[in-house]
Amino acid sequence: MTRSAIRPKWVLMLLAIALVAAACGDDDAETTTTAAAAGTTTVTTAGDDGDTATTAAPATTAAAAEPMVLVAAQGSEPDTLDPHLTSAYASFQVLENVYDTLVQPGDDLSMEPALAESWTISADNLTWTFVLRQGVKFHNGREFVADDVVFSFERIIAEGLNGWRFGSVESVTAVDDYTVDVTLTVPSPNLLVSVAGFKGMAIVAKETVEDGTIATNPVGTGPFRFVSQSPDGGIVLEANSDFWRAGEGLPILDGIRFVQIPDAGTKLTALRTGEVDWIDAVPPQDVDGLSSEAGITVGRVPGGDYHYFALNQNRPPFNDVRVRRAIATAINRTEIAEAAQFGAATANQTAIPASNGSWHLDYAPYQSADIAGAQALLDDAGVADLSIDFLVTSDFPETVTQAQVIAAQLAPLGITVNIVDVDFGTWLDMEGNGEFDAFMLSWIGNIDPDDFYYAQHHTGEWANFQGYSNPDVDALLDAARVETDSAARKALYDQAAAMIVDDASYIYLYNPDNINAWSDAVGGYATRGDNAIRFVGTFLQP
Amino acid sequence: MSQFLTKRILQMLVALLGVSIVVFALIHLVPGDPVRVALGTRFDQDLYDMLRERSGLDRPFIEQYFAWLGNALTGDLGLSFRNSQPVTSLVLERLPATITLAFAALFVAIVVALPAGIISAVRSGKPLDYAVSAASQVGISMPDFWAGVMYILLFALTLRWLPSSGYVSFLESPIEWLRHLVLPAITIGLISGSVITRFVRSAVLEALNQDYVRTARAKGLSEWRIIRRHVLPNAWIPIVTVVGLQLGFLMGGLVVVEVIFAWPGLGRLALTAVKDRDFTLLQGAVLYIAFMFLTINLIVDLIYVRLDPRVRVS
Amino acid sequence: MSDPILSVRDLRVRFGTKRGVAEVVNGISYDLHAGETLSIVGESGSGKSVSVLALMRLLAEPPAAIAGSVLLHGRDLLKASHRDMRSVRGKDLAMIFQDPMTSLNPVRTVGYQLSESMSLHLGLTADSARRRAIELLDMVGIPSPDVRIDEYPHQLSGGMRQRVMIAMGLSCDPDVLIADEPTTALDVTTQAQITDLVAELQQRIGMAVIWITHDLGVVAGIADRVIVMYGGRFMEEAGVNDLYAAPNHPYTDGLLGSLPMPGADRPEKLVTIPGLPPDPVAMPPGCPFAPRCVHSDASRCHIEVPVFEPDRARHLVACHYPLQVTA
Amino acid sequence: MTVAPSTPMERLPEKPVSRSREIWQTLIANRLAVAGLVVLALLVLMAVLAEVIAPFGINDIDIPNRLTGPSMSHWFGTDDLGRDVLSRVIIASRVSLQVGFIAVGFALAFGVPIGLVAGYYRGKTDSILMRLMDILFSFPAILLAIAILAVLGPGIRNAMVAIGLVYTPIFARITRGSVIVVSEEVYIRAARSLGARDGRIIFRHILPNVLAPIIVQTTLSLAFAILSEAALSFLGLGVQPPNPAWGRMLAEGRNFFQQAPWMGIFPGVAILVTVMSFNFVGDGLRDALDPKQKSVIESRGQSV
Repeated sequence: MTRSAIRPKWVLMLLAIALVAAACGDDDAETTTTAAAAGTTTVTTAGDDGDTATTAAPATTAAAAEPMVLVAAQGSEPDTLDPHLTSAYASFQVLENVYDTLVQPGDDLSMEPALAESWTISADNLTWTFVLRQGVKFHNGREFVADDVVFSFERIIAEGLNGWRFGSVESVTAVDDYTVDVTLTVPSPNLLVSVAGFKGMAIVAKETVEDGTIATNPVGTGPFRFVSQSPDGGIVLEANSDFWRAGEGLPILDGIRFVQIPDAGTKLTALRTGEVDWIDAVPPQDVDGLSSEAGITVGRVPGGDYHYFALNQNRPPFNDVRVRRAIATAINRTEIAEAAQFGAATANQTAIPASNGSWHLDYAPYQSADIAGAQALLDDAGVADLSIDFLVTSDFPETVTQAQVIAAQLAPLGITVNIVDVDFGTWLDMEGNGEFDAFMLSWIGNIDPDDFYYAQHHTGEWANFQGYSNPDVDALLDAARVETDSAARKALYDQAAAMIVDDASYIYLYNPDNINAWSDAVGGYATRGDNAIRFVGTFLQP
Repeated sequence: MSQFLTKRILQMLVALLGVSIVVFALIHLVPGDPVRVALGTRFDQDLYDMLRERSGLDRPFIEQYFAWLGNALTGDLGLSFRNSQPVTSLVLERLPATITLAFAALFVAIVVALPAGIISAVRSGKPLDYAVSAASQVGISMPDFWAGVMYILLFALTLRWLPSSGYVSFLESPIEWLRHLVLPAITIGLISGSVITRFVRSAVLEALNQDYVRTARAKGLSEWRIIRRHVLPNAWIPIVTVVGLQLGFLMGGLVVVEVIFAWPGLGRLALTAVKDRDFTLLQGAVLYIAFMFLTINLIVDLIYVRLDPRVRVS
Repeated sequence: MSDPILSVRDLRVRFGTKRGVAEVVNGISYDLHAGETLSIVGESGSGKSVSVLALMRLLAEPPAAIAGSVLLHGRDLLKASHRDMRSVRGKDLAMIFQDPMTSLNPVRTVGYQLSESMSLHLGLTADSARRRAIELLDMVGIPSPDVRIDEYPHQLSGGMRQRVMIAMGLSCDPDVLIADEPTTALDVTTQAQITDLVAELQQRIGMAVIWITHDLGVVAGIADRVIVMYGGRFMEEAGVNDLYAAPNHPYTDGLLGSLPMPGADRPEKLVTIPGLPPDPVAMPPGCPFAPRCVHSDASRCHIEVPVFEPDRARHLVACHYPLQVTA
Repeated sequence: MTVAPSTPMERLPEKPVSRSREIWQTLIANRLAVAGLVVLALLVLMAVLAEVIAPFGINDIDIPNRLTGPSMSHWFGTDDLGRDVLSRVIIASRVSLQVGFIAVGFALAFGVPIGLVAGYYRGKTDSILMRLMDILFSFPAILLAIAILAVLGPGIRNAMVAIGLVYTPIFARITRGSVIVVSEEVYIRAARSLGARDGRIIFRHILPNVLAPIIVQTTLSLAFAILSEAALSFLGLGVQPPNPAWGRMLAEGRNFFQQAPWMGIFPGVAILVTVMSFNFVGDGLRDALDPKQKSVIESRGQSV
């Protein structure tokens, strides 16, 4: 599964990215740049041509002749282009290249400067002061100032889907045009991730909100300017010549056209025929075949998502930890991952993948496929002839596959799994109403451990649909939220994570790889651990 | 005639009203609501309540319907829940693609079905008839998504003759428009054509067995002339009915094919609207689809009247 | 004596069926002369309709297999090409059918259907075909023909439709008009009108007519000669008066006996013939009527088929034991 | 042909062959129809005995042996979870046949009476019924099915109702269209003017004369109902996994078209064979039921 052979082409390309990144991460001491990228990123590629060391330079000259436009295929349609109101990954694929955040996850997912050049934290850890980059312009030509940060954050807090991320924020104030203070009620060590972890926290232009054009005509500060959107033409972006990294020759592309191809097979074909240059995902069963195809590069890195299922602790007998542990013991995670992801995943009994080096906990208390052990636990709990209504959704087909494998794995225990396969809208409703014995899904795009644990496992929190309540875990999660010392914080989360795993609040299965694929003509692009789609340094070779 | 038309148009409006009520009722009966889906897994009760109130979803069902209806009567189909765009413009920008595909598919279907069905009927019981029947059975048994995938793999991937997906407007490039249209149109067209073939064969066979065909033969007319002038004019009547039904089916049944060929049509829009529980959008999409269907129905009835003098007089 | 227009010799028609070969017409011969009206009488399944469809070559081959000869003006139609046959149909040989309701195309106007064969066989232009069509409609007694010509069959009554059929049959001045039970589907009054019409037109135009019917009562008013058909064979042939006066064949006698003839001597003596017509797939070896005939004997009737040669001057009977000596 | 001759000669006693026996005889004389009947009988037998025949269980997952081609142990190969495709095709026959029969039965049971009544009475009744049908029919079929299933909940029984409801208006329209034509026939007008009861006219005179198009539509719809199950399964609304249905298997197989074509081909062939059998039987039935084709000789004689 892991082809760790990193070919020269990739070393060069990563170096190029590192250089570009290093060039911008210029002065600030608190910035971590991408030097570690090659270390944490496993890239698989089979592109075979030796001609490589293409950097930004030749591409820029080529631009003079014919516009260098990347055609990128998305698997679903952006619902709205308003970054604060969408939860659609397809929207973020586009908006990633249009908007900026205050800071942003670098290639190793640590936060690096973006619209804020630097930041300082007050001694009491309750005030964060951001120094903004000067001379940055929105795509409409207006200069970006501190008021835009205040306006954007206040909008998110008031009506955005991500207002909860500002839970510890008391106020956001513009000290002057280039300084913003964020005042907190309690220390928040993960503030940067909370307020700038992804483009849902984008800094938008106030005037586009006021005239209502934000949903269809986004105006940001990012490398690409939105041009048009139409059912036949897709979404067209063009290079922002005033981009704040224009000095580094970025962006390199003259434009991007996002087209929407909902069928995964068709999307793959379109890449193979050269109709598109890049696709956002590859069906797991096609990854191996595609990797060995000439002319196509598969980018694959361990991702931060996790797949899990949870048993309804408000319903007996799943309120009995022995029953939950029995199920967690009986299943074979490796087989499940292999079945659903064809090896493009890593089995894991906890949430945070090993690739997330800073927060990963190596903890695997359950034996795999231990039927005898599981039977003993069930006998101990006095449970027999167990039947589980297992809620899955075809809108995420891997949940259906996994449920079938789990059903087979639990069969020796005499457990009947009734798979309830509904569309996602119904799934959400049933999950919200607690109409399940078990539900299965994945949780995506996390960086900070708070995102992995708090909402899901803290008593009474909004994502705690399984009804888990452990005062010790609550206390640990509360404490970790405000712990500013990284090592101490990690220790708290490790304890909490172990308890969550032991109690089988969630039964974690695996972390899937993030996979994109592109034609060999595409350079300067890498699949990221947080699944952000950044084309800022991307170019096309003739 | 104008009285007939007026009556039919009134009936159409009543049917559209019925459709809107059914859509409204169904979408409200379906578990989940647009806000719930928009929030996704990041559920938050306060936010949920706030968004529901803002979009008016917390009001009683009947009140919501009449509010919507009031606006609809003035031509305003409301705003999509998901992206606050006017439903009318969302639907209209997708309409050309769907109509293009539906008519192209019907064209393929008719071009295939008419000769095949007529030959099959005229050569009834002969090897050619069996060949046509076997081919149409395969066509009928073939799910559209399967056929579509096969064509893509064959014509787009292996032979590289045609693009695999997407839509180009005719105004932009007539050649590209056609190239993109071919595969999806053939996918549906051949399946519809298989169905129509059976009905054409049946209708022609039925007409061939009529006494007036014997009369025509007794006049010394050639077989070809008999088929053209006597058999087909009678066979048209059931054929037109089936073709009308098929076109109605095409209009709505495009969902799967639009997904496979990334065709930006109404079917896909409606599917998304169902998934998002975006009932204003669904309402708009379905109303347009229903409108097209009812219009086709009306046209079929008018053709009927044109074709069958018995209906014309009585 | 002139040569006959139509001379049928040993005409045989068989059908391949699932149950076996059906022998529907089993060697019939007759002559038809100009201006003559010949009536072929028989019950359903006697092969009378099939025999005329066969000579028009209107049966599909296969399943039908036709043998013998049909000489029209000395030319054998059974050997003619399809193209030649088409030029004969509607022009030299015209035919009208039993059910005027279904024999006219419901979606074509009367005028269209009338003009069709005229433009085909006579090469008339649309205008002149239309004028002649109106004349024809007038001739067959349809009131306001210039209006009716643009109407559709369903707008006409049954009798009117049959008049249209007759007009169609006459449109190209055929030598022979074959009328296959043209009055069966009509009510009694209309039946008489149509019969009279054909008789009158025949006088005027001078064509020969073959009138197929199961109704001996109709025959009396129109035919010159009558042929009685049973089981695919001719039983008896005679001038119409001879036949009525002195039926020689037991079958003919039975038919007349079962016929309620107004003004006849035996109005109340309704006799039905016991038994069933023969199964065409299993024809009896001898006389087809033998199984039902009270006069039949095992030695001859059940073995040997009685036959006669056509001779229009005589009263012919195919019976080993005819009822009376022929005149 | 439609008016009985009135002379006694024509009243010769008819052969004592009952109508149903005659239909049966005509039907079994049709070789294709017999072949169809035999295949359908075998399919039904297979569905009944599915568990006994199937060499493997439907949920015998074997990941290491996934996506293997047809072999001695797995005649139809294995699927993406290593399950035996042959066993799943066999067991799926149960669900697929059920879907076909019950969904189309539902549509027939509602659609035909509606069409008969609307076409016979015309006027207001017709308008109301057909507008109702228009409403049902002007929904895109799949969307209607999705909405119905979303309301009723997923599962095979609800899928059948949904598919049946979708097909109801088609039967109503086709029936109505034929009824209107037939009602114009003289014998119907005559029967009406003679004061025969409507029910009797509809069922004795009209229904037999409109059966042909209904039968053609029925056999077609059986095919489409089985395929609709595929489309619904494609959207996750049909049969609940791991229970297999041919449509669902096809939908799943599509994703493995290049790696394991047998995943889709075998259920596809099963659908094809079933659909063809239905159509053969339907064609045979239509010929047998058509009152215009009562006897072979007569029909042959006049078919020219």
